[in-house]
Amino acid sequence: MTTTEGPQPPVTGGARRSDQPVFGGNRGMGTEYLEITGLTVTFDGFTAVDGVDLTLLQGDLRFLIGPNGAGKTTLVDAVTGLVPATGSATKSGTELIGRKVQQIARLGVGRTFQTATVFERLTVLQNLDIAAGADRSPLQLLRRRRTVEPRVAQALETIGLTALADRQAETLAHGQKQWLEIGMLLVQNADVLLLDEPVAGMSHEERAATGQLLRRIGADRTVVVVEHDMDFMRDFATSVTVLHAGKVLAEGTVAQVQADPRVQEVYLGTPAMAGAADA
Amino acid sequence: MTTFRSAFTTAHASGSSSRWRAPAGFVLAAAVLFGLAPAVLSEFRLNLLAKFLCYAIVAVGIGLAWGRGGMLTLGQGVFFGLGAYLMAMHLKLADAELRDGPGSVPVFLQIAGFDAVPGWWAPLASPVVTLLAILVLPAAIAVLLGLVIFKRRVKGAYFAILSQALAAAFAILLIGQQSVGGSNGLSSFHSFFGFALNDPVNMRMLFFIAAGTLLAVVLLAWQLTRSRYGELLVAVRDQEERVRFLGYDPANIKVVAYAFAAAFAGIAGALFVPVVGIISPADVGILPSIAFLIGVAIGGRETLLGPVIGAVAVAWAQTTLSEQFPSMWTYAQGVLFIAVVGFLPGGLASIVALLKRRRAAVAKPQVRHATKPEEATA
Amino acid sequence: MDVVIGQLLTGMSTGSILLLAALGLSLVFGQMGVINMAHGEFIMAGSYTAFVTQQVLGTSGVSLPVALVAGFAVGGLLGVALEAALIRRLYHRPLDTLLVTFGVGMVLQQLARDVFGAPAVNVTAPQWLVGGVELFGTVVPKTRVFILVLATVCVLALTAVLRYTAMGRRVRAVVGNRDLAETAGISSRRTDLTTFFIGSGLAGVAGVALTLIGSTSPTTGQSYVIDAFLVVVAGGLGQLRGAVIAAFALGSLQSFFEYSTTASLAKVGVFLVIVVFLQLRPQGLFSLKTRSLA
Amino acid sequence: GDPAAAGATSCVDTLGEEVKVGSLNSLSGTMAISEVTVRDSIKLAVKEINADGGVLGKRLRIVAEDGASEPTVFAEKAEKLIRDDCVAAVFGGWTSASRKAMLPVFEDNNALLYYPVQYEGLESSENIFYSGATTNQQIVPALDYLRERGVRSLFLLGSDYVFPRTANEVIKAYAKANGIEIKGEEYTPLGSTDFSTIGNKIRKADADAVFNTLNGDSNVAFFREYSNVGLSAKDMPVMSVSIAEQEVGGIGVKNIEGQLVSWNYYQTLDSADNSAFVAAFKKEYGAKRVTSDAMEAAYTSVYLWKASVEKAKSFGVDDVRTAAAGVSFDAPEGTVTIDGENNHISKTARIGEIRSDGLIYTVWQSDGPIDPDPYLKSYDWAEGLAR
Amino acid sequence: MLELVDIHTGYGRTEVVREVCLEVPSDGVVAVMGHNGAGKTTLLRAAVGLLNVTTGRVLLDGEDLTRMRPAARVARGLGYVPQGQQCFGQLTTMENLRVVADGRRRGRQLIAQALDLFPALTGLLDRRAGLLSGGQRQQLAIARALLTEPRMLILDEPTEGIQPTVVAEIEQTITGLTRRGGLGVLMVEQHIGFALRAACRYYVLESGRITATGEGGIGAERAAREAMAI
Ligand SMILES: Nc1ncnc2c1ncn2[C@@H]1O[C@H](COP(=O)(O)OP(=O)(O)OP(=O)(O)O)[C@@H](O)[C@H]1O
Ligand SMILES: Nc1ncnc2c1ncn2[C@@H]1O[C@H](COP(=O)(O)OP(=O)(O)OP(=O)(O)O)[C@@H](O)[C@H]1O
Ligand SMILES: NC(N)=O
Ligand SMILES: [Mg+2]
Ligand SMILES: [Mg+2]
Repeated sequence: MTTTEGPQPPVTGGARRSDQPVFGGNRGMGTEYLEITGLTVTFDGFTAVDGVDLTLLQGDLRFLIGPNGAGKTTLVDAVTGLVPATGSATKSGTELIGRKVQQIARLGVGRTFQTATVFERLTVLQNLDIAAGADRSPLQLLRRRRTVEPRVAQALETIGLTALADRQAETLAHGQKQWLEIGMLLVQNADVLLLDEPVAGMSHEERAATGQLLRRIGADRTVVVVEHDMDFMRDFATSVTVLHAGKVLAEGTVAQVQADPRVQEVYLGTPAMAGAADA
Repeated sequence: MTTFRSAFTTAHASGSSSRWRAPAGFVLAAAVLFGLAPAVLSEFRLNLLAKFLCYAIVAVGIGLAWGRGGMLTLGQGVFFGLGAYLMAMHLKLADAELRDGPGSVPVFLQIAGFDAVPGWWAPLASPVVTLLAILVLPAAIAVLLGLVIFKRRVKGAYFAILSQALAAAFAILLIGQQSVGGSNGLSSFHSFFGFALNDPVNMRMLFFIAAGTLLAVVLLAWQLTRSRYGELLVAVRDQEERVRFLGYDPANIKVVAYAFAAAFAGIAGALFVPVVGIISPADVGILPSIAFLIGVAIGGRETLLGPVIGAVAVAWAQTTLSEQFPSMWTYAQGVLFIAVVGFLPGGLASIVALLKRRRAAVAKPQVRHATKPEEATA
Repeated sequence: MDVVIGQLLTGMSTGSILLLAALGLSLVFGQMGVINMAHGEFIMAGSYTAFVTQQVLGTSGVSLPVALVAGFAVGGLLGVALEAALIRRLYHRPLDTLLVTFGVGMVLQQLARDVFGAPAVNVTAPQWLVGGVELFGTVVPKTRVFILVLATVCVLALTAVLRYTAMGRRVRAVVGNRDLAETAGISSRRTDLTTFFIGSGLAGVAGVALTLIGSTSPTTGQSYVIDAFLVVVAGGLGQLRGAVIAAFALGSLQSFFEYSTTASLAKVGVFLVIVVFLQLRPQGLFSLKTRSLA
Repeated sequence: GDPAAAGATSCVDTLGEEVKVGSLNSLSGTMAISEVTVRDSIKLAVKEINADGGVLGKRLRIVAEDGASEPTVFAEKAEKLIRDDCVAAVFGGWTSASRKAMLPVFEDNNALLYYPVQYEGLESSENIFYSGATTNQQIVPALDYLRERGVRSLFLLGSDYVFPRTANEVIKAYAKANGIEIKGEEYTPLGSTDFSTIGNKIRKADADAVFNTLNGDSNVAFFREYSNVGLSAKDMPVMSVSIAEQEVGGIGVKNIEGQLVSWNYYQTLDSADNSAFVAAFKKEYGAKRVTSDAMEAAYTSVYLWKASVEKAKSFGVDDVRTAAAGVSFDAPEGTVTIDGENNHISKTARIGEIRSDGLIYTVWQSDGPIDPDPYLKSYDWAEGLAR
Repeated sequence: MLELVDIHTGYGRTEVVREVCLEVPSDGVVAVMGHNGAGKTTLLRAAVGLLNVTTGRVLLDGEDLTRMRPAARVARGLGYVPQGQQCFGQLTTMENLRVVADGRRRGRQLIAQALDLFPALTGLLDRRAGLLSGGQRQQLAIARALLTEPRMLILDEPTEGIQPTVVAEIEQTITGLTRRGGLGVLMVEQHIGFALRAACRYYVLESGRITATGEGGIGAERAAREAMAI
């Protein structure tokens, strides 16, 4: 099992095709991207997300970090239509804000939840098959699932749940459910993925495995990962955005962000402390 | 692997055991209905069975909407009533036409003080229009209602209670309408699309129609539940909001099941009228609507034939039990509800499933390996 | 004008009756999510308690107060029995409670028929509630005024309990997440029992009060339960203030509809209004959001 | 009905010692309250008949069925009684809905039903004998009486179902012809218990009297509201046609004392036949029990059937039907006679007043039995009511 | 001291935890580690009584808790923080605390202590817990557990979803409380660094069985990693 790798060397203006996510994306503005400008979410008086600007390019494995309550999940909620927001979030030019949840999903924006949510009473296979089917015609829907679609089989392999394909999801462990959720994103073939703490509750090795997986996925998709696990971030992030009190506090490569004293102050803690906490 | 599936979702899961259960049961049912029953039952009992089959048709729909879709509809009486009244009104007009020529006004209407057939049910003079209306109207109304309700994410208890209120309102409304017989409802039909209803041969034919319809409806429901749609429906039942993030609109998914349930109920109602010979508000209100549920709950709400068997069994029990000790029946009914729903939510079907699992468990104890997490960690 | 006032008073009165019938539900259904269809029969039990009390104490003035207490106890105990015997195993399947309790209702109703006989029995109102009082030119029966007062008292008491007592917090905690409550040291068993006792007790009280205006027969209560549920639904689950407002709104609606059309149409009208209303506010008048998808 | 129809072959077995008769009443559900009492008096009659030699020397055996307060069940059970049990006649039914549900069954199978309840009329069938009052034997006399008492305006209040609505059609026609003003007409859903609005309307309307066709429990709520808002028999009497002896208890005598009802029979009737009937009934079912109109009509209907059979000297449905015309019987309510025209019976109309003992006392009665006229043909004001 | 003796448990007929024996001293931290799906949560649920054991016993300072309902165990001094930031969503942050503190002497005091342990919560007292962020909920959950004045605290991935600075604080708190004595901690923690620094002993759980154990402390990390890597 490959584990720790050094931080990615920043490859600026990476317009070349690359099978690895890199800082600034490996495709440039040419293809899929998610652009957020002036995004604001207010809950009766309290502003959780406060005029956030973000540009996320394809092939960039972006980590979104920040203190508890900084607004990370809310940001994801807003982009996926779960909570009403002002400002704009466009995916390759199409406005997302104001659309219904299911419409946004159909536009290829997928997400996972901070506490894994899958269809407990269905089997792993059925979970994936449903995720794969949003674009099926009514007629297809009314027909029976005879074979396992290749992309579903593929996904099962990728998330390593092939052996548990016929297990009921409710019997999965926390971490297994999170993999299943990622799998659902894969078959859903969303090209913008927003993952809210995808490795919470995983052991170190599993984190590594998941990280590799994200990297593979991230190569030709736009992936945003919300995380608090700094080792994990160091190992896999190609770029990082730090949110604080609803605002963007810092943005850049892992190194840049880690060096930022404000980030250390509100989030990482003093280098000593952080170092200790991540030994 | 079957071992991991709880009895609730087996019916549509692709386990070999369940793959054959449904067709086998289906063939058996067909044999009983078309072979055994007509042979052994007296003319009267056969007609009784026909009535039960009507209930069974409603039950299949409820099994779909409630068992699979989680929509506890306490208002199926409305759709049952729609189908029934449509049919009844047609038969009334037809009878009048037979008696004294086209366009003539049924006697009960004259008595109620109408000198002409109310415009809104004149079209029902045509058999074709009637049949179409029976097939389309309940479903259409269900779609409208469903969209209105589900789009706004009214669900669970809210939906249940709304649907119940609906049934109540519908019954009250009917009672007020002298043009459809008020509280007396519509009765004394003499012919059914030209066939004399007091001719035993025709009553027998009615039985076969009912039986055929039931089988058709069951087949349809079977296809629905084992289709992808069926899985989706369960997903919506358990995690409606999550489904949105996969790009589906749960409302549309639910509405389909609801519409089918309504259509089934409507068809059942339409058959009920010639079989029983009367439809009155007493058959569409809150109590009958809930009575429909008993059979479904007992048979097993999430299985295919469970509701059918349950509905017939309950209706049969009612007729025979209430003959001996009427007040006992009320107790029996109540206790059935309590016992089955409270202690055996899977219904009788779950007992079967349980036994199956027992056997499976002894058969292959090594299934446990499936839980080995390492396998999972690729 | 006096028509308006008259109907307004009628609406208030009808509303207070609805409220009284719905109050227990707003606790058991609204807070605990248990759809107790036997609520109507608990009301009925309250009514018969009043009847029995009167058989014992005679038609003296004291029998009503005594009956109110007794009714609360009887209703409460029935509720406790129901919770311990059945509901306890159903908290994770709320819709099923509807069917089970419906069965319980059937049994209780038939039981009443066999014990007290099918024909309605008569509970005589105490002397001090006979006749009516003149209000703005319309006569309002004292009995209805009494019910209005009773309802108000019950609401205030219940609000106080839920809002300001530890018990209230416990109830809401247990309802929110049973396992978590247990592991936080809150005995969900005891809390559930208490909640059910109070909720069902209120049904009993309602039953006693209803003997003042309606008949006392095995089907008493059946006629109230659906309206009561509609009140809770329209008010928003777990929202006492919602239930209060909804009750009086529906009461007035009913009475004005009824005045301008007929009683039957009024009933239908009210149902339709509620359906439409839930379109505008699917979660009822008031509701608590959380971020969890469920 | 057409007796030639296939189902018509009656299977009544008259060879044995016994002949079976059916008793079909709701023993469960909402109507059980009323119909159980009817069942009791049918049993009483059969017991008496068997005690003195049965019918044509054969003992009667009752096959009892439960109508469960559901029209469809009535239809189903009726068919069972006729087809499976081969009964010679069926006694029972209460609501018009149940009767209408059974009618085709009896016609198609050419069997006999004896229906013992006052009803809205406008019906007659070769296979049904109506031993309860039709409108001209209950509603019309009540109106005549009120008119005599100087009532010039009425408020009509009824439960929302067929009987009250039809009854009120009759009343309105009568009122039109006799210069009585209808100040209001209200219907409440069966079982409704909130009469405050109705109360307001009635007081506003301020009619001379209220004509009440409410059914069952609604009466309780209504009369309480009525007395609580300070209305009473003095200033605005209420004439009821669905309240009999056994309902009075539930309403509470205090609330209804002095109010009027219209029936053909009361327990307090002073005649040898009635005293015997009441005594026998109380002996059989306990001194607390009261007798009422429908019960008496049911009791009477059994004897009318017996008389018809004996006149025909046959249990055959057709024979009995033809023999029935003109058959009469000295019933507790006085002598009644079957009208061959419409299979109803002639009955004496009686207006009663409810007294403090909870019983009803006759305050007026028609001179002699009134011939049944279900379609009100003989009243020209009823012209156009029934075409 | 908490003793888990030969615990077997699972769901339905699926045995998920087998033959687990472990002890937690009344003044030390014990860490349980393992891949996900190993059965860690299941084991803890059995320890607090949310899951019945098929065989085995749960002893707290010698007293047998095996047949008690969770509430009773908590009353006996067992505290529990479940996995996944669980809170009473409909109650405000303050109510979440009070509902536990209610009826305890020193209730107010306890709440005060909990709050200066998690200052982030003080600003959120009137917000319904259901609206809190994941990490805020997790902090609330730990605070709530401390309010039950436990002698033995059971934590299921306490630092999951919590920002590094706060993780450090939690670590200090836990070690602090235990060192001071009177509190033992049994915790499932994926954050090996943290786990081992805090723990005096660690156990590795593999598909429901304990496959390795050893002394805690920073030095143990390599050994532990190897034990888990198999
Ligand atoms: N519906 C809501 N109403 C009120 N406040 C809310 C609501 N949803 C979120 N908040 C508040 O908004 C802030 C941001 O929450 P959010 O979940 O986005 O934080 P986060 O960055 O995901 O934190 P964590 O890392 O702990 O998950 C929090 O203070 C939370 O309490
Ligand atoms: N409700 C359940 N029914 C059946 N099996 C279950 C259930 N919950 C968990 N399991 C199974 O039990 C095993 C252990 O699950 P558990 O949650 O204890 O793992 P864990 O070690 O806590 O994993 P994680 O670190 O991801 O939380 C897993 O294989 C899981 O599939
Ligand atoms: N026949 C009646 N009263 O319905
Ligand atoms: Mg978050
Ligand atoms: Mg776990």
